[in-house]
Amino acid sequence: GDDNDDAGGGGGGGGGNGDLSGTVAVSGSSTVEPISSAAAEAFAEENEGVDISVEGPGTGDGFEAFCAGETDISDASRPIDEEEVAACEKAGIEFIELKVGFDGIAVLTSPDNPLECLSFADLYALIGPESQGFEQWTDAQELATELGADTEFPDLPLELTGPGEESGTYDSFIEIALADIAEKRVEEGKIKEDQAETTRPDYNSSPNDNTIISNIEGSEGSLGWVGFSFAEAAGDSVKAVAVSEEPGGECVEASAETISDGSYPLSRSLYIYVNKAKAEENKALSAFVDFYLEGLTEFVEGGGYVALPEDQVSETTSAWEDKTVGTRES
Amino acid sequence: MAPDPDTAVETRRTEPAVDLAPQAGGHRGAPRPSKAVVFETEALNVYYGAFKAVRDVSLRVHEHEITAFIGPSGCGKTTMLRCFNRMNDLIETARVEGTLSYHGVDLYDPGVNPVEVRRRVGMVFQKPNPFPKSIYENVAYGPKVARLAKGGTAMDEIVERSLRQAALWDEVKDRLKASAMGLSGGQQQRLCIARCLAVDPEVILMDEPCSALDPIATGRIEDLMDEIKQQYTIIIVTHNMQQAARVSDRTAFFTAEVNETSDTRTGILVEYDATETMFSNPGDERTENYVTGRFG
Amino acid sequence: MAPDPDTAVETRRTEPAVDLAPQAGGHRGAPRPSKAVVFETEALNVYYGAFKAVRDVSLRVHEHEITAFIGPSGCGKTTMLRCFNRMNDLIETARVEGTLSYHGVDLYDPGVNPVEVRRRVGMVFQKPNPFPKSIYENVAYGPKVARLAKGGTAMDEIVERSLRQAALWDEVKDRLKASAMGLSGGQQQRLCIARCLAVDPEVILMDEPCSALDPIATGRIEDLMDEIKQQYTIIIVTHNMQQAARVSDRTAFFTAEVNETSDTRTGILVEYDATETMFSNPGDERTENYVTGRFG
Amino acid sequence: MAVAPHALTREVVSARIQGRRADVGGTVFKYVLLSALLVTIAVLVILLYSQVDRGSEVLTGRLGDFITSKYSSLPTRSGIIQGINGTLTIAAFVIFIAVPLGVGAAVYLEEYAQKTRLTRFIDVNIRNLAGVPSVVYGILGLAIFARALRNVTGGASVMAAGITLAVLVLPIVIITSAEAIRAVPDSIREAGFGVGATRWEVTRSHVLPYALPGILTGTVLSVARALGEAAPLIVVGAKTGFFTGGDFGDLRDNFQALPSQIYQFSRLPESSWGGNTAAAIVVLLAIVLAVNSAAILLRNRFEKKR
Amino acid sequence: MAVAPHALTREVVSARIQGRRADVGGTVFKYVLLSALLVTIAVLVILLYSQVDRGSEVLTGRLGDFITSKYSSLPTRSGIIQGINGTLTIAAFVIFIAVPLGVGAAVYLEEYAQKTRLTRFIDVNIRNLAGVPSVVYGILGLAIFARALRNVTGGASVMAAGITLAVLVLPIVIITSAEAIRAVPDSIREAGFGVGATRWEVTRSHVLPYALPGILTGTVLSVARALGEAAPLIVVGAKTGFFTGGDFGDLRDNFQALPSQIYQFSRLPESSWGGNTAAAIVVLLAIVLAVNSAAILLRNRFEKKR
Ligand SMILES: Nc1ncnc2c1ncn2[C@@H]1O[C@H](COP(=O)(O)OP(=O)(O)OP(=O)(O)O)[C@@H](O)[C@H]1O
Ligand SMILES: Nc1ncnc2c1ncn2[C@@H]1O[C@H](COP(=O)(O)OP(=O)(O)OP(=O)(O)O)[C@@H](O)[C@H]1O
Ligand SMILES: [Mg+2]
Ligand SMILES: [Mg+2]
Repeated sequence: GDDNDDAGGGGGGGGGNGDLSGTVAVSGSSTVEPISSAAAEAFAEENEGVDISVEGPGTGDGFEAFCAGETDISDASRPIDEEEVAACEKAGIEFIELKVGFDGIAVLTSPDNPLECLSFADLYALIGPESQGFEQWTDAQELATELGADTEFPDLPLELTGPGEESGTYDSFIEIALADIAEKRVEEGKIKEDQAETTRPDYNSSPNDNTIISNIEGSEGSLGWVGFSFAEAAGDSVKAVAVSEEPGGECVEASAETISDGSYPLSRSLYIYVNKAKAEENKALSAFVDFYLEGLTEFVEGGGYVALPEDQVSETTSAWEDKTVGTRES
Repeated sequence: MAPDPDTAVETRRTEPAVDLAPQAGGHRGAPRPSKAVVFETEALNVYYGAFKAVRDVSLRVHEHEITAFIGPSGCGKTTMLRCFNRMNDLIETARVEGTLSYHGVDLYDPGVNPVEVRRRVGMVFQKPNPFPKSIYENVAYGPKVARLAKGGTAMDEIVERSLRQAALWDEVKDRLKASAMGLSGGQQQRLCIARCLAVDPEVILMDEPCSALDPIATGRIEDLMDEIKQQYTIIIVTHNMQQAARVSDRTAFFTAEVNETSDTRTGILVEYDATETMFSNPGDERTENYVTGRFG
Repeated sequence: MAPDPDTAVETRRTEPAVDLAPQAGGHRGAPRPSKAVVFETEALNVYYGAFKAVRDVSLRVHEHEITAFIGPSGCGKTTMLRCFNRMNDLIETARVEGTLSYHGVDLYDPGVNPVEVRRRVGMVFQKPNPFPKSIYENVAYGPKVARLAKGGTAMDEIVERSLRQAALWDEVKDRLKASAMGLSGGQQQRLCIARCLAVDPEVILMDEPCSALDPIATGRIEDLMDEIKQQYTIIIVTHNMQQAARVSDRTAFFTAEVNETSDTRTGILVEYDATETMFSNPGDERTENYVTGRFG
Repeated sequence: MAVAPHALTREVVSARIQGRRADVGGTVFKYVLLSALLVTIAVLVILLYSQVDRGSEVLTGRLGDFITSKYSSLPTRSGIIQGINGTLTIAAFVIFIAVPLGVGAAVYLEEYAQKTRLTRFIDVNIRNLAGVPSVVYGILGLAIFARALRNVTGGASVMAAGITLAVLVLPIVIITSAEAIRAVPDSIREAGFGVGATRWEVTRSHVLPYALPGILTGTVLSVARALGEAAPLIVVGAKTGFFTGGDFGDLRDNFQALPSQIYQFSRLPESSWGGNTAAAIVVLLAIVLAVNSAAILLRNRFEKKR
Repeated sequence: MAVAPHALTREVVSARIQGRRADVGGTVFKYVLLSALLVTIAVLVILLYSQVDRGSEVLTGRLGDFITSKYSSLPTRSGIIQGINGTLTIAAFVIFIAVPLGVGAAVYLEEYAQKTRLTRFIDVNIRNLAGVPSVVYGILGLAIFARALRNVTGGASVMAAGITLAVLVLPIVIITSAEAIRAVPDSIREAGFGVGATRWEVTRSHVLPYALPGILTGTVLSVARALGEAAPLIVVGAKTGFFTGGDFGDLRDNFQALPSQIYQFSRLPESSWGGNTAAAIVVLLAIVLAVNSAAILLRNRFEKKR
């Protein structure tokens, strides 16, 4: 627990334990990084003896380091996948999965684009594996119609920009928007098995969200996707398109409310994964996680994300207190 | 002040300085047929930055003659010589005051193109400075930029003629393509003479051209000078009194004068006259001491 | 072959070459008191790469004497001189064959430290090459590395004495801290002489030390040589016959021989004898032609 | 002189000239220098060896394929032709823009411009430009060449990248060229002017040939630097994922270059992509080696002529 | 000679020497050169202006704070002290490792080593090393200095990064120094040897002082390059997020450096972080400027002495 008995420790205000020492290394999703950073900064202010670092190379990179034992906590914008679980197991690393908040994925286009709403089927037709080679929006019309969509695409060149494979946002986007349709298409024999979990290969990818946004704002026929917080920070220079799960279904715009109540279809959960063995032997690490969860709502909202509802906060807290090992997602 | 217009000091001088006295003696000596004036300087002062290297030099250089500049080391002979083809332009601190005319044209007029001047007033430098290229290219370069020959046999002829004149042909004819940097000191000096002759200039300025040469080569160069003065005008700086006496028509004696106040040394023209006069019957005691070797 | 052991060619020569004949004449001339031998060369050959620049030179240089090397340009005088203090080591292509001993010690023995040699056998180069530093530093550098003085007044004295000996003191005493690169050609040459004197060597090699000097300075340098030969041994390369006759005790005449086959030129020693003999009664016709100025 | 007359016997002289003055500084120094050299060589050897070793499977197994295929998300199918094309194109931009401009500016500064306060100011600024981090050039290139001039360059194209890198190395070319030109002895210039050559003729015939080895050295350093820069390319918009195109000659198209591709490979899972990373490094090193060898050949040709 | 005797009247001469031989090449060239220079200067101005403009709020509003605070995820509180510390430390490594080693190796190669096939081989290799992409040095640094030697360097520490960058610029230091040393005229060496100096004395007293301006130029280029490299730092493990520590003197600790920090800032939302990015660039430029100015002062001091 976050015991506050040693008042003599350091001049830091609030309830820190000035005597703590050790190191805490956090890495992983760049989406979650601001949340962990905010927690780490607040924690470091009260615990000068703790060396703490937070990085955001991407969810995949984060798990690679985490399962190699190089980090204590891995930030993730998607649940850990099977391969990664296997890697951790192989290295003998047990982890505690803690859900910390929600993020939306915003689908963006230029403010000049007349389009208002896109369904998952539309997105599949524009971005999915079968869209390879489409250079005009209208090129995707036939496929979209085949999938049951009735959106009329504008007659503009299609310029796609999005995050690259190393990004959790890329994975989440496929997982949420494309995977179900792609599975059906595999069954129908329209695409091959190994294409199911991919986007079209021919789009502009960038690890830099600013580059994505600036590409989108630069041309009328642009289309792309980024984390909601980035879209929000970009303001009016780009337009967030409303999204519906089914063709003709309800078009929902991304906002804090729609994301937290689950009505915005392109929303995902954010996690931190804690190395259990290290948490047991490293006081600084466990104290940090305690501290993290205690101020969770504040940290999540400060980073521009959507906080967990009450019940889920307590789920997370109890998972931590019980040191529940393994993943409950996927 | 100076009845003989060919050798004496200009009468238009701006300042009647005390040090002019010696030059007043210039009007003795055998009168010669008056030849056209090639260079005429008037109250020429040359500075390196704030340091005045040469003061108030007024003299006339005549066509088809050899003029010798003699004087102790550091008295400004090289500095003077470099004024005649505007080589001093290339030294950033150097500055020339007074007038210097070439065939009556002010050399330092803004309209004058120094490149054209140097093309017509060739120079052999005190330290041999061949281009780091082949012997052939060293000689052929001048004619090439002056468009005297495009190459081929015409150029070969110029190169051979120039090297023969400079008494170097026999020593290098079999290695014309070898680098000039591998030549001995004296060979380099003769190469620089050949390079200068190759552009067929109107005037040749020679800064101690024989200092690194043996008597044989020296004799050849002196013969050459004597031969080509029918067509050229030559100014030669030399430390060899015999040479000056042997080859030159007129001789200018410079010396360095210690400035009382600043303790620096400025070059002045002591006396300028026909060479015979200068060596047999000089007007100034300093000249006499110098040419007869009564040092000090 | 050579009865006078001081001047004649070594009898131990390996090859009885045809070109040795002239040297056999070396035993005429006034016999002198035999002085210690400083340098002795035996069948010395010097190459630049494959080119043989000097062939089969055998001679002895004596202590407290001035030995003059004369000969036409390109005959290998500089090349020879640079063997005596192993300066040729610095030219990558240069190679020396034969023996050269200094006071009986083989100079090219692997155990010999060329640095120590050069410290004792000083050199004045053909082209003045002052360090791009102040005048003072130019002179003081040698004594500093030789640990002759640490600085201060001891060093000041060495600098002043050397500059005075080289007849440069008066001209530069007020600008000892100025750069040596701003000096005139002749001033630079005297500075290099001063620099060489400052380390107090045993032998001084001078490659045309007076070529850029006026008669006054030349006279001073000659006086200096005469004065210091009581303590030093001097070898001087000169193109000035009068100078060689005036100052030297012995004279070696080199010339360049055209090789029939390859048409290159190799330097050979024609004759080596007492200076008086060489100038009044030389044993070889080529020597006579050269010293009397009968060119060809 | 002040020293007593020398008694020079064979023994004395022999002892003197065979003695080695305690040249401790010199000897120590020599070994320090030698070890500096050895460290440097060791680095090269380690570098090459480790990369060739790691990339051996790719290099021996499917080198042809690797060099001629485009990027694919499957490590066993992925190639680097797009990176090679981009890198060669960028090198061409540097050679044809930065080298002439840079050498030209150096010649102007050293041979033509008066040494005024202004030229000194310019000189200082160029030196500062050479110190601007490459990321900053990337940001600049993105703003100017990829965005403002998108009508010319076609956006984040290889042209934009090439121009950006040309601008990046320009100051280096200028500084090293100016240094080489400054080292040309004045006596050579005087000799040229002395026979009536114009400044341009002297520059062309004497100054530049003499300075050429130095200029070539600087140029090669610059081209090599441009070949190796990843960060500014990524900022300008090198495609770090799959894309079609990237053919040689597509100046206004999407592009990839070897360094950014290596950077990208190095971020993918080591177990499956490590071989590709190493193989791509070896290919890039081979290109650098080819450029250097060409330059050294040129250099030797011109040094001989000196 | 072949030419007819000259009839040199005032008019003829005047026409001749006032005429300008058609020097079209020269004139065109001059303007080409001048524009090269202007382009270069324009780049600097645009660069500086745009960054100062974008960063003006931070630079005027909270410069002190910005320079003395650590990184924070809040753009308004974030500072760059860790980056400054890292960059200065890295510069120190480069100056104290790469410069002496590099100049030493150059002296050895140019003054001591025989010109054999081996030295030529070494020379070629050093030139090739200078062309190795910096990312590759990063990979090497990670493997050797951050991992294999972790007991010495403490892992991905500023020491590992500093040594990596020192190795990275070493070839550049060697090449530019060797070029400067090669430009020293032989007559100066001969003069030194002629008065009995050892090779080391000649090198120290004459060769190095003469070559110093050139060596300084190369050194500054190298230090500036090291100050501006981001990619190898990121590979070696510069912390790109929040971390405690990064104090000056923490050689074996986590670190950040300005270029990688700029790279990181540039990936955060432009609207809130753009000012910080620009301000950090301006600070880095100021550091580069300071290093350059110091070098130019030194350079002028030594050039005067020539
Ligand atoms: N570094 C060198 N490389 C190649 N050849 C050389 C070199 N130095 C001199 N030579 C050649 O060696 C020969 C002898 O040259 P050396 O300089 O010894 O002549 P010298 O007698 O001193 O002539 P001078 O009176 O002109 O100075 C000449 O043919 C010259 O071209
Ligand atoms: N580039 C220069 N900068 C400064 N001073 C110079 C420069 N060149 C020459 N001087 C000085 O100007 C004076 C005259 O030099 P100059 O070279 O004209 O002499 P000189 O008569 O040719 O001497 P010498 O016979 O020794 O060649 C000397 O005091 C010299 O130190
Ligand atoms: Mg002179
Ligand atoms: Mg010589």
